[in-house]
Amino acid sequence: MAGSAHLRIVVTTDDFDLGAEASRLESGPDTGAVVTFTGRVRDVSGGLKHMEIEHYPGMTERALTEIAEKAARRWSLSAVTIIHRHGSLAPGDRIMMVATASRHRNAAFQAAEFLMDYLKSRAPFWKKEVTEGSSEWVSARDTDEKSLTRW
Amino acid sequence: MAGSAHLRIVVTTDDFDLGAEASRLESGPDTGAVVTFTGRVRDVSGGLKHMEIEHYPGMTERALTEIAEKAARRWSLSAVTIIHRHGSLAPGDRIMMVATASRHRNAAFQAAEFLMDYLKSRAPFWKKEVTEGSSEWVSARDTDEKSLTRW
Amino acid sequence: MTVTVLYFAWLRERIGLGREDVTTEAATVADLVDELKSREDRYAAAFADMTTVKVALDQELSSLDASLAGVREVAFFPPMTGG
Amino acid sequence: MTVTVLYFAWLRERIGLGREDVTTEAATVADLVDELKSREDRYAAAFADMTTVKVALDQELSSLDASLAGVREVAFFPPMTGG
Repeated sequence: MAGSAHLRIVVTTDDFDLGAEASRLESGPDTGAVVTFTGRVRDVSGGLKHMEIEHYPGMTERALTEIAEKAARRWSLSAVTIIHRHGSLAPGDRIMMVATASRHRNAAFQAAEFLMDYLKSRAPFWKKEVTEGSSEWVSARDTDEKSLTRW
Repeated sequence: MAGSAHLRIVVTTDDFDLGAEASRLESGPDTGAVVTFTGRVRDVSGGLKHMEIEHYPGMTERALTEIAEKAARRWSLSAVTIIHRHGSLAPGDRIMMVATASRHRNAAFQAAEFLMDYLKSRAPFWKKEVTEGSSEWVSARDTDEKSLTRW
Repeated sequence: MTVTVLYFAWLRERIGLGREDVTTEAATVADLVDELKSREDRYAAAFADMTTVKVALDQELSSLDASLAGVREVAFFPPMTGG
Repeated sequence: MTVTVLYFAWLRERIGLGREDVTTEAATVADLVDELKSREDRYAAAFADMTTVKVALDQELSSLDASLAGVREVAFFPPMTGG
């Protein structure tokens, strides 16, 4: 069980409002700490036209919910939010965010890092970088899988 | 030197807009990760009327700037924001925030935790909890000083 | 039995489709992969290096040696790159 | 020499003021504390347990044994509780 944590999982093509999302977690007298992480499309080598994000509808929502529940069992959290976009995104666009709320800062920070580590190698998303005249699927990094071992 | 990181230090009695503050850090093609931490007034024992936050004008701004520069020397950051309120705050009010922007998530997370750890025991703020009929200065926790040793 | 087979990312592109129903007697995921590879070159090409292919059974991550008994949906995809 | 002395939080409350100019020949912070304590009970009470008092010289954290030479602003306060 995930205790009394409020979980919010959103998979969408739309952009999100970080301030509004963070405000949702700022409720109740006992939430002292809110941590957010936002990931954006980087144009690493220059010339990126857009990024296409494919996902596995159905499994994506299940995987994200499982990851959020896992975090809520492990730390004392009042709320967990995971939002991940798919479709076609431009350089600089927001890709995804996680947010965690807790009494104390350490739980909120650790849970947010945990969510990111699991999300990177357990949630079925695939990124493709499209440049002028070519496109390439982003390779998974070994370090992403390895970063799970710390939890 | 703090490299090319953009530092924003604000000490104010006013509330802040987390979404707008985070948006300031989302600039440039190479910022892939933005982490924010927001601290709020908790009503731990019930009956809190308000929290008064005193600070040392002049030294506060210096200390926060030094802490931000220290983080920007240690990690590759495109921007660091620290906002801390003083004056009289109600339960649930935002007290402060830090935000960090970097290429990768690990640098952004670590720098944000570093800022919080240093800010807790190196920035001249003092909190007083005011309840019906009494008031008490918040005691510093030994763990706050100890948490600096990890950096 | 008939299972729905899904392909994502470059597996989808190499095979040329994202979803198909497959009638098979394969006992394990590995058996199903062998059967698909023997069908057409595009499958053989997509499944040439199975160290870069992950599998989910009914939307849960699984492995090549897993049984297909009772499974309705099999998905093949490269390592995930979300976040 | 004359230094500006600042008090914060419960030190300010116990001493009953936040700021004063002090003319002193004290060589170190500890000497200045002793001088203040000998002045009036409220200072003696405020500085009774120096393990709970921190000091900044010209807005930089310092220590009791630090020299006051050239210093213009001395601040006394409890451990910080921001964040």
